Amino acid sequence: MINKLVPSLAEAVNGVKDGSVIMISGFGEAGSPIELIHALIDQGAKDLTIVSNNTGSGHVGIASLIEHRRVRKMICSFPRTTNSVVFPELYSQGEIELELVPQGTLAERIRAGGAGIPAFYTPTSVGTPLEEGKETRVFDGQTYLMEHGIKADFSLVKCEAADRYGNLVYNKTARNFGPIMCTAAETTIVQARGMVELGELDPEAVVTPGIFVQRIVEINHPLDESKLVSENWRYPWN
Amino acid sequence: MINKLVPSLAEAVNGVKDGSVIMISGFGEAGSPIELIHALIDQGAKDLTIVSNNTGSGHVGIASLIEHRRVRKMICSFPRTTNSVVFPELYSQGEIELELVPQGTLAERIRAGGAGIPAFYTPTSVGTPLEEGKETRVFDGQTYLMEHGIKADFSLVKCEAADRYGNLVYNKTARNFGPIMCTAAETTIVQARGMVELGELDPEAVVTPGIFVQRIVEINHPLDESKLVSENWRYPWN
Amino acid sequence: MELDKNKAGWSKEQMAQNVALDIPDGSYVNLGIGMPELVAGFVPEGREVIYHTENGLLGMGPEPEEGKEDPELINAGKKYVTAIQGACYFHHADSFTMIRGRHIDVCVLGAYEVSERGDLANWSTGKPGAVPAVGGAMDLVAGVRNIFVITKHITKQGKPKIVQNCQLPLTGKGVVKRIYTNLAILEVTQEGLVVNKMAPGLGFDELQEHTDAPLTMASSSKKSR
Amino acid sequence: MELDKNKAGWSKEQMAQNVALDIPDGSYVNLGIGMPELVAGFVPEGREVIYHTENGLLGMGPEPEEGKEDPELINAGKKYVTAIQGACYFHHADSFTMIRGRHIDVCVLGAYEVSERGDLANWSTGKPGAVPAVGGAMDLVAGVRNIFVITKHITKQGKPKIVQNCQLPLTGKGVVKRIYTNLAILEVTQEGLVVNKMAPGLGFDELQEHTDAPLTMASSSKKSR
Repeated sequence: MINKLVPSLAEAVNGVKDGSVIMISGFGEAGSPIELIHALIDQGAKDLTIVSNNTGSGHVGIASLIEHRRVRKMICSFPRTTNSVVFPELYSQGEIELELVPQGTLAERIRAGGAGIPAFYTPTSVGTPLEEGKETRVFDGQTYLMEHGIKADFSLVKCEAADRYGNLVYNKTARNFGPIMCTAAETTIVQARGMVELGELDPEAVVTPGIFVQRIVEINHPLDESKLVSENWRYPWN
Repeated sequence: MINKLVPSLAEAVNGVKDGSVIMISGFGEAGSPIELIHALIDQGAKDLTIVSNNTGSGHVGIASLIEHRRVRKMICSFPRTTNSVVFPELYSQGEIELELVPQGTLAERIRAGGAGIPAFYTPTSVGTPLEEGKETRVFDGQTYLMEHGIKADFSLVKCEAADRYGNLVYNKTARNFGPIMCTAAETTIVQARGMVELGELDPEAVVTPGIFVQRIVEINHPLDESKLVSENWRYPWN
Repeated sequence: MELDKNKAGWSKEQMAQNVALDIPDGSYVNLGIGMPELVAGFVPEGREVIYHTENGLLGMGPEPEEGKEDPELINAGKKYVTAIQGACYFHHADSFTMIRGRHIDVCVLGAYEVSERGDLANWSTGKPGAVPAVGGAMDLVAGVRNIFVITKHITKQGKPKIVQNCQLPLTGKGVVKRIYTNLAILEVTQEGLVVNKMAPGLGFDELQEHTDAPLTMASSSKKSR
Repeated sequence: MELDKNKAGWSKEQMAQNVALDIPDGSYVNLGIGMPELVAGFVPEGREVIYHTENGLLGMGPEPEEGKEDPELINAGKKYVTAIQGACYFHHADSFTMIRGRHIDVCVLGAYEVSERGDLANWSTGKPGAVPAVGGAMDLVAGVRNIFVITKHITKQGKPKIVQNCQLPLTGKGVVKRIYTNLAILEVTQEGLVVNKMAPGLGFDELQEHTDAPLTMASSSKKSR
């Protein structure tokens, strides 16, 4: 029987290795799988490359992962947000690498990684400092850059509901990078606000087909990351 | 006020010109917008390039469009289906062009066209006769082909329900090429089995966001193409 | 002649209204963070405009009432928003299909600098050591059909923001179509910057003086309305 | 020695069962049109296998009861099918993301010819004037992790289908992993074709005689079960 539900956060993040490439869903706090990230901190893997739109806020979630010196390199579009303190400090000290990627190019690179497309051409960032070192090519008189697909060893994704096959639906703008990141990892690990029976998700409205998901952990009441940040919490809690 | 509903099939296909590139949704008969295709026959444009998975069956729908000598070129993956008689005959006489594209490459080229991606690399059809004339390139030791995005002047698409903004949902496997074709045309023309009020479609379950749709015509009881084919109907009906 | 360039001319709200008047009925519009957001408040009666936010919502509505904020319903600036009837959600790749695929009609952005050829610099102050952050700005300028810039005509230090050549790192080359400042509305054309309209009480020479690129008057331009 | 090669060995159903036994629990599987479809009928008790059809359905179920056919619920062969509990629908680009992105575990296909290096010819008979039609075959062989071929060992004319070099236009190069015929189960390896199992009553020499490529016995292979 197919049942992708695992009983604990620790089992969910089992097997992450030093040096792994990990995609983490979310746009700011919306859709960020904070419990999975904290489980990853507990798990201990280091030298990670993290692919995520932002670098986290305050001292929880991705920011805490970075603060614990587990991250060698960030691939993201917007590393500087309100309340983002950890990354900027390490970055200015030269202690963390940054690959800055325009948001749409980041999304398309992740989608390409998941779709078996090794590279594609895009008009985005042509003529800007971000085209540096990239191949350009003219199609129909317009210049484009070649960009490469990105694959990950693991994706950590937050969703609203899941069934045991791994079919997922999301909530509003918390969907953001989740569906494409599910497609681009060898092992996709999902935290779901609720598990439902097979057939409860409308087959016309499933956003992530189960084929893209390997493990699910149920977190009925995920932490409100914005609140933790505004109250200045730090993970681990002690 | 935004209202993409047009009152008639004739108005829906208005403006198609000789030489237009037209995408037509459907996989076999499922999802094929037969009323729009017949309206296009009535409209009279010729020298068309048609992008569609198949070449139609019997003497209705795409087959009838071809039989009326309106199609200069087909871009498709499977031009030969049971009951496909019109295309094979014209093809064997050298009276219609064929660009044969593997189905997944066809889908990805359409998606790329809609997403502003002029070209991408794919492993599909490397080492086969279909790689002929195409650029190859090695990434990470594996050989890929470069394929180009396809754009259309018009897309003709069938869906299940639409609202006045052009948000669409589909029915089962009749979805197939519809959503990506909606993104890839200058003007997307949809036939919907039913119009619904704004807000009736679940915003989490909309498959085609309205931004990709320009015109909708309501066809509550579309013809059953398989039945027409098996009963050997011909369009026009007389 | 000295005028208080930051206070002179149109107010922020009037600038936003100038932009809103130029957005046709039925447009799909992406508004940048900050001053561009004001544009949504000035859509003329009878026009329906649909707002896209690149984090996955088409049909963005106004801020929620207090107490109705949903942390999973935000805009690209990470502020709480609402969704209108007829809205829909989608993932990031689909969202940037809308942008890169030229499906968005208008994007209104702020600027550090705009050149007479429509080059835009609005993502990096170029300061060494600062953390660079680009977000969706480069995608928007590369993909949206009409890029409108809304900005003060000069910096707080009195330096022109509209220039012959941008000094700061570019967001995009030759991408801006029209510039809405507190002093004027400028069109970027093949022949350079054309003044479509000037703020009330402002003379052409004054405007030129505060612009680091040659201006020409549009034949049909009105000095004010 | 002459044996009736078309009747000898395993039946179609036994061939399908041989394939089904090699598909692990929890696999995502795409079945080609024709003989491959039989495989779905032989999934061993206790295993759950999910079927993908490239026209946009994951969780394809068996044929519908008579009278319950839905023209908008079909498989890649355009036959009426059903959807299981837990199925979902998607568009063609997403469907081929599953294929090209190596998310499908097993694809079972028919063949005109298979070479000892795993080259597959199954889309074109190469006859001049015929309408070429490829469908999703090239995408499947390029993207699916395990390509299994199910085919009669020889043609109706008695010609070997398993050959040193394919004569017909290729669907893919070096893509086939295992070949299930009425006479044997063959593994494609770096060292050539290895016999995993032979049909009951068949000798190795006989098998080799009807195969246009050198075979070796797997050390652990059983002559029958």
